Amino acid sequence: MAAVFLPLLGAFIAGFFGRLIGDRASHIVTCLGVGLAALAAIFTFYDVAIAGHSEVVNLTTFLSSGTFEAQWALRFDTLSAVMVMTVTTVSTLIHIYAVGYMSHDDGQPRFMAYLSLFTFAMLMLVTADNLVQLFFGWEGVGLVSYLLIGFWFKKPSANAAAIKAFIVNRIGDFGFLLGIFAVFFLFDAASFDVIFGAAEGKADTEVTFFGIHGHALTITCILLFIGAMGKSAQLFLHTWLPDAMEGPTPVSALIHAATMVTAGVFLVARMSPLFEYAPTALTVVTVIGASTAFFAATIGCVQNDIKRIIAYSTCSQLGYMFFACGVSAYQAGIFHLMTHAWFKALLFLSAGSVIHAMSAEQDIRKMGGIWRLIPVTFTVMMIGNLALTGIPFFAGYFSKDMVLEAAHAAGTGAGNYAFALGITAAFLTSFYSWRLTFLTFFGAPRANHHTMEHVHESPLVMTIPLGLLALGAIFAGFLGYDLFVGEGRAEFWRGAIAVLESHDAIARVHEHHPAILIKYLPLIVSLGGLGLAYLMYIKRPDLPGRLAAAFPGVYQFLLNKWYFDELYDFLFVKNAFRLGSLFWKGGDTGIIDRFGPDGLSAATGVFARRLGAVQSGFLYHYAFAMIVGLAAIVSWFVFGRAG
Amino acid sequence: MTALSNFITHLPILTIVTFLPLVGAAFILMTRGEAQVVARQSRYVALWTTLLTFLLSLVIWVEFENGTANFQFEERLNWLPQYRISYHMGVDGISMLFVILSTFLMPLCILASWDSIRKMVREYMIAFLVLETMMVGMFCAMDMVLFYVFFEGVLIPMFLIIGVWGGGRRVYSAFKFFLYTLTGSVLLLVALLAMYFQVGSTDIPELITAKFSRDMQLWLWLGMFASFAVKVPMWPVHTWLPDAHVDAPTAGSVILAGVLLKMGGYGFLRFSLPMLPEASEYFTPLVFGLSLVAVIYTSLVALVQTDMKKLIAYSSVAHMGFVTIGIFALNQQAVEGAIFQMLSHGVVSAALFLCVGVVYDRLHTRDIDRYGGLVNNMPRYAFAFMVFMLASVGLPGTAGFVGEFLVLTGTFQINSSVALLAASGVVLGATYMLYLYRRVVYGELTKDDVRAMVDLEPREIAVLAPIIVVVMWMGIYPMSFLDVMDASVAHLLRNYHDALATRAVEIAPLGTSLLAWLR
Amino acid sequence: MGAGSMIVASLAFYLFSIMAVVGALNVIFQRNPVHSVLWLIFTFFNAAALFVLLGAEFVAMILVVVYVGAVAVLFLFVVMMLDINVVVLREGFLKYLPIGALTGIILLVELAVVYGGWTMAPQAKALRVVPTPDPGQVTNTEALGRVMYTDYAYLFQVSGLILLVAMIGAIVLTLRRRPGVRKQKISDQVHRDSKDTVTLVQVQSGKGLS
Amino acid sequence: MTALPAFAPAYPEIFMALAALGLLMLGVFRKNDSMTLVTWLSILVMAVTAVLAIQGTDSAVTFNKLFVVNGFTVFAKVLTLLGAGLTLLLINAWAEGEKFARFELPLLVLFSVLGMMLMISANDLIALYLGVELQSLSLYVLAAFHRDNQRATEAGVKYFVLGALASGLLLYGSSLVYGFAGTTTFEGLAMAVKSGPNSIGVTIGIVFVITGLAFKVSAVPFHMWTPDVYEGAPTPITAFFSVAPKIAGLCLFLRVLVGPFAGMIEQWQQVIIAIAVLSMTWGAIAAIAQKSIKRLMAYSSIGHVGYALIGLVVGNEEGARGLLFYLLVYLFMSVGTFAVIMSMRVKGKYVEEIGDLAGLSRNNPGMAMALAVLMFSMAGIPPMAGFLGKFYIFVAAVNAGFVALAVVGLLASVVGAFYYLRLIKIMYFDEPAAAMDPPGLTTGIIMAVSSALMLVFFIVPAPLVSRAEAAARALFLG
Amino acid sequence: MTEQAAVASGFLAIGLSHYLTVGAILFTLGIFGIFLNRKNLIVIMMSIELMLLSVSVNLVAFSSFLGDLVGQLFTMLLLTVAAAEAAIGLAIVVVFYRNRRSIEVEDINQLKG
Repeated sequence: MAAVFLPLLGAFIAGFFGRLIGDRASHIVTCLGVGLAALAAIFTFYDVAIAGHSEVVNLTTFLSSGTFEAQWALRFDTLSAVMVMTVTTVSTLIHIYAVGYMSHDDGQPRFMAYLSLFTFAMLMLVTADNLVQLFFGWEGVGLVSYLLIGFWFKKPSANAAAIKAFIVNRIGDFGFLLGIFAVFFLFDAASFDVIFGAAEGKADTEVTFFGIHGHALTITCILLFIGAMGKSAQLFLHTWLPDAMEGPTPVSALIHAATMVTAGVFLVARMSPLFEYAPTALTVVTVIGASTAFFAATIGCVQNDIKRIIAYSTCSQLGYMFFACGVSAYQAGIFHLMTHAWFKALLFLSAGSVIHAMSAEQDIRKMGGIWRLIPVTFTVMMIGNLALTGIPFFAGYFSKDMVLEAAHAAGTGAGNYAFALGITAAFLTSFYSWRLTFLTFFGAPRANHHTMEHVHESPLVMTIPLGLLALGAIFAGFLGYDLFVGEGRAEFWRGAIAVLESHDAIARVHEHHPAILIKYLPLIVSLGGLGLAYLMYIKRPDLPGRLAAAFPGVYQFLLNKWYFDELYDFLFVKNAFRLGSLFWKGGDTGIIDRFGPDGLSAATGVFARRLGAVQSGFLYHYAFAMIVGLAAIVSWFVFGRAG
Repeated sequence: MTALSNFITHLPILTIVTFLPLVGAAFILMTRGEAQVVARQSRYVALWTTLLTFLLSLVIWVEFENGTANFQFEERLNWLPQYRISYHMGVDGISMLFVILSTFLMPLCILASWDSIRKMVREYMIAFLVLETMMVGMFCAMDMVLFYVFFEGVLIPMFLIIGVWGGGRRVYSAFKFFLYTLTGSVLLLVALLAMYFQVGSTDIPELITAKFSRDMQLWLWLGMFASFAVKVPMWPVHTWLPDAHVDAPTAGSVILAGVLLKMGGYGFLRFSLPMLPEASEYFTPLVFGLSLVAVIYTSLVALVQTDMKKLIAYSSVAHMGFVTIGIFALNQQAVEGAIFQMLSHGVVSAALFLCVGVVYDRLHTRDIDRYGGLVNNMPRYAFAFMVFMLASVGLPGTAGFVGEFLVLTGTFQINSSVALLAASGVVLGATYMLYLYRRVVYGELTKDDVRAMVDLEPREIAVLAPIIVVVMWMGIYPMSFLDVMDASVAHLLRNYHDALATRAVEIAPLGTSLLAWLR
Repeated sequence: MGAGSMIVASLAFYLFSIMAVVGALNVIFQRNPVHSVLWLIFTFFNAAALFVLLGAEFVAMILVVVYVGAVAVLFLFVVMMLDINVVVLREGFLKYLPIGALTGIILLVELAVVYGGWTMAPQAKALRVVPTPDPGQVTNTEALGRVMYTDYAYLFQVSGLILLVAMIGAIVLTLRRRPGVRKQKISDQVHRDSKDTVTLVQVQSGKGLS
Repeated sequence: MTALPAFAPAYPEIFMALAALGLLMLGVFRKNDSMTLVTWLSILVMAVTAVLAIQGTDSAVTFNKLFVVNGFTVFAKVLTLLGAGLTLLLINAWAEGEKFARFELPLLVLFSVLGMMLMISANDLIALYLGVELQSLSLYVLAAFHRDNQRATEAGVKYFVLGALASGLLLYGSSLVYGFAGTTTFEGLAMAVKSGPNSIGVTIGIVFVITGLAFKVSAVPFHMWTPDVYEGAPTPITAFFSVAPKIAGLCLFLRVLVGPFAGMIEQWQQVIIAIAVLSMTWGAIAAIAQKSIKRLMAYSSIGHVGYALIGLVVGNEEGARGLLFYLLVYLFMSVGTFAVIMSMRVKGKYVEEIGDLAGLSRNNPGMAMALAVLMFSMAGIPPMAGFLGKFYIFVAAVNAGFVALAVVGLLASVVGAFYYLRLIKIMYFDEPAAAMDPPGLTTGIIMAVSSALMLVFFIVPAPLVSRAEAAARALFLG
Repeated sequence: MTEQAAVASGFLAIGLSHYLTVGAILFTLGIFGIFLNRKNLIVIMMSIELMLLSVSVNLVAFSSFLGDLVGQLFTMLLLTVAAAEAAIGLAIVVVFYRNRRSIEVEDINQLKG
């Protein structure tokens, strides 16, 4: 309870009274709120996940209409406890970091309030006991994301990015909503317990939705997955995430790396009892996830904005999580989610620290050679990189390897596809991570001297959270491995995630130890990526330019992010506006009004003037009219009726 | 409490609530003196009258018995005894909340017009008070002729409000509004007369129990549809709405969007469905089709608008498209959702118009491009606008979500394709609203006149704050509204499906094959 | 009635009716209104003759007296008084003539068709209120007089009112008291007082009256 | 010799005729400025006549079956007298202001009202014709009464020529009917028409009679005189034209069609449907293009007659009731509106353009409000009595199965609403034009009362409707 | 009777319809006079008189063939009224002439629309 509502309280106070109580007090209130929530969450995690006391706290009825019923309730099982803990702790650290990072900004209370509000919404999401409340949180985080991306509302690009984020998310939500309806259609309920209980019975149900006849659960799950794709920036709906980097860095860290974007993964994991009976849907999840992992990584290799690189990296890592889920290794997905939260938050925050140091410069081509100037930042960033690229014993190593192994172990076509692309992506991940590191910290300084003179280490309020996150990035994997995906997993999850025996890829990983090559392939490609980056950016700095010149097509294609934005703009945005204008000018004004009210009234007016003309003023016309009328009636009787 | 209840149930509370505003209007009419003094007195009298009316209407809510579908607080007086047409008032779970909605918005309208109306203040206030009587009376009327009288009577004050105190092409819009709706409603009158001919009474409960032959139902349904579709408004008879909204004064737009549009939806619920179930079944595909067009078409049109009010007006058409879909989806969720959507849209769109009014009062333009960066100098305004914008978008936790969600949930059970297409409106809705918000509120403050605008004054806060509270309340604890309508809606649907089950010949709805293909 | 008298009657009918129609044609097609009036009088005479053929002597007489003697003369008087020119036909007359004539002729044909098959209600004879008495015993004039002032006195009174209104109307509209007209006002003359009209002025010599 | 007929049933008419003669004497011998006196006395006479009518015999036939009195005729006469009396007040106010005080004016009104009463009570084609002529001749003179005014005389000419033509048609029709039935009394006609195969001749005769009567109530296409005469005649006289002759004419129409010609309802119903539809639509549409408010009222009255004719079409008690109630409402609407038109004076000069009303709501809010109420009532928008008037008519029509007619009527009322609204628009939406003089006391009271009655009638219609119902029942009892 | 004789007797035996036809012709001419007339008001008034005359012919004919006096009575009253009507009509024409100095039909169109 406290874990969920304290941030709301903090947000409320900071938001409404921020101006009254000042920046400092707002910081304290919000940090305290989140901090206490984090403590409560750790306790809850222990209580629920370790001690095994899962429970559902019913608050009150949210919606009830006929058979449709949704409660305001908090569901605490292992899955939500993991999420709650991750969210609150990372959030706490980021709150603290933000105090320092935003210290030169206007509207700090507002910012802090948003952060806290986000935390609350995220907690509502993860503790939801039914799809409606989940959707509430889901939209809530979307809203705050929108608000925070557009935090610097004076920047047109920030506003554009904010809207884009919201709308692309909305497209996903569109699928999600339909998924919820489909679930209700099938199960006549929105509450998880009921749904999950009845899932098996519906495994063979077939329905017709949208004119398509098909397997009910498959359609439902795909719809839900569309929602997840939107939120987690998967291929086709990913375009908002890089743009979202227009927001302040703590936001990128909290929302667009650690927590919100993983909501999609959470959703899939939460709905695992359904997905398990929809193998086709799982295949889709796998393919999309794997493709995203690869695709985002390719783009990451050529981007120059430090935050965008990390953003594509996030995108790519989310792909990993999805294909983990897709091969029924939900635990692995969640595990990776958790570790990723730590190291990606770390990466973002240290990137923020770099930007902070470089006087808000974000282009890595204009950095370089500063590792000596900001050692702490450099250190933690290195840790983050190592974790990301899956260097043994750092957090990423455990989770990512597990994901890849599970994909391989699944033995399905999709699994193999995922494995192949995952390995490639791992190589690329390593490459762009090190490219980033090398360009930023090593080599000759490429910034102007003015900036260089100002390069300085961040204050403690920023570095301490960095340190704590670094600890997480180092140890989270090691500590969590056994519980999440190791032998203790059944005891740990206790049914929060359902996996059919026949699908259980993790079990297969444990049972049939994979070949050594498989086991070490990720590490090998990771080192390969490191080597290549070293070659290109330390040894032969001219090489990238020549490569780009040699393959301009490929380079431009990657640089322009596979032209997705342009495609969408061309396909949807432009056409929507064009259609809108057409309907307005053509439809409403041109047809409906022209032939409807305006036309009729004009015609009536013309008619009225005609009648006026009939009233010519001449007696004989009047008499003639009378006689004609008379003659007409008489004729009607004489000829019409007699004949 | 029982004593109080007893007292109230014996009091003609509906009549009091309905006609109290007229008493206020009479007071205003009697004020004499300097123009300034008269104007001030009129404002105060109107405000207190509407507030009192609102408080009294709350008594209705408090005393309302939730679990029953019966009409409550019934009153009956002979009116046209020759035709057995009586002054029969009463409310049930469907209509009661609309009464509250009307009385709730009214004081806000008066407040919103406090300073912005400068000419003929006395007449303005009278027009509003008369309008309130008509609206409340319409929702309370339990006799179809009485209903029609109020239904049409609304046109008079609204016509004057748009025409006298409006801006732009106010005359054109006022006429368009009046004639459009009048055309629709005379056809309703024909249907009404035909029903009267058949049943020998225009008492609504009696008409509901009456049975009409199928062919007759079809004609009657079309007659009613002509009227209600214009009021809702459904595509393609919606074009009066943007014009009327744009040219009406702020408070006029508020009432127009807040209450008048609901009269159509209410009409469907009160008349079309219970009295003509077979025809409703038959025409459901038509309603779905038109509503879907409305949702998508008008959303796209809203996207390209440059006038704030016009944009919101088009969004109203789209939102009301959800309502009609919900009503004709005919299951508990959808119908309740439709009613809820009407209530929430009533509050939210009203609030949005008030927001436009706030900036319009300062800069006297509704051109979106003339604004920008308001968040810098008007943070409170930006916040309020944000809340309403999000509610309009249908964000969970606000009023807008519940209605849309329930409607779509219910509709999906009936026809998933319709739900799919309708849900696309949710995406488009977000697009145009955010786009609007961005252009008006966000961005750099570049224009001098915009920079000179001041934030909300206390009066405006007093107008917007209650709406924010209501919007959040409706979004977070919608049960207090859903509980009220539950029994009545269930009753309505039960009767409807019973009627369909016992009909003599089963007839496939319009365009069944198409529908089957789309299922 | 013998065949001979029947033939005479028929010939008389044709003669008078043709002349009446010719007269009517001339009334409307003569350019000079005076001629029109004269033709109108001609028509009336022929119509009166037709009435006589129908055995309505009194009405025939009245027609001549009232119409020819009063109305037609009134027309003539007004025509003369107003000094109306013979108008030149303006353009456009012929344009309307065909359609106008067509309408009129259609109407005429229809009426003729109707008359060709004229039937009376079966109980028409029974419904008569005042059957014509035998002309051999009671003259047409007497018969009319008997009912007009008894059973139909009401109508007679009303027609009197109508004439009164016509009189008032004609006076109201046309009577003008022109200030310049010299008129004898006897009462004024009688009441004339020398004090009012004669003033004695002391005229100073050499100055005259100013 | 026959005994003297019973005079009692005709006391109101006899009184009126004698009083008129007396007033004529008074006017002639009192020389100057007797107008006001004669007017007030005329109003008094009308009031007494009304009382006599109400108090008089319930139902009787007298004067050799030429004259009939029953509940219906009493109702119709009282309505007519009411309309005439109210307009006479307006005439008085106008004549005083215009220095056009001639005592013949009220006298002619009195005579025409007498004519109307006679035609309402007519029980014979000849009596009908004489009543109509007594009325018409007075009206012709009234139209041209402003004899130095070119427009008024032109109005007189047009009214006269076309009126005479219509009388000719009416007469011609009467002659055919007489020739068919062998009688001119209504009872005889009813019997003749009811029985036997209906010959085409009598049908044509009835058509001619209908044409003549349609002219008197200005139904399309026999309405052409109306706008010109309304515009040309002095305003209060136009007011009189729009009220009393219309009411009397429609009542007569009703009596003739459902009385002697009841047996041929199938034939005449179609004719009436046609002219009702034409009147409603023509009146509504042609009014839109008008600039003169009097012409507009002319078209408006044409439209109203169209609606009233629907009540006639139905041809049963319900229709008659609707028609009578409609006439009652129409009476006050029309009188009230003309009271407003009478008050349209700028610096003592009468103005008649619609545009002169611009901004009236600010210069003279009371007058504007009264006119607005009347206009909404005319348009048939609730909660004004005009709505109930239409409602009763349409209920009757739908009940009798004339749904299409009702639909046409209602749609025409939408078009009609447009020009009524246009007046309101000009008064309320437009910028003020020259300020109008405040209305005189009489006109002010009349407009206030009649607009108030629009609401009163709406709220408590029951007593009036039951009166109309009784009258309608009396009509059908014979 | 031979066919010819029948025709001859139909032609010679003057029946009701003969008179009615004369009436109809006069009536139609009267109407013609009103709406085809482009000359002056006086002629129009005369046309009206023609119409009334035709009615008289009808009435008297009916009266005669029905053997009913009411028709003739009607005619008498009709003549009275027609005279009154003529008087009023001419009075109106006179005042019109005083105002306009013309009674040409084409000039009577101040009021229109």
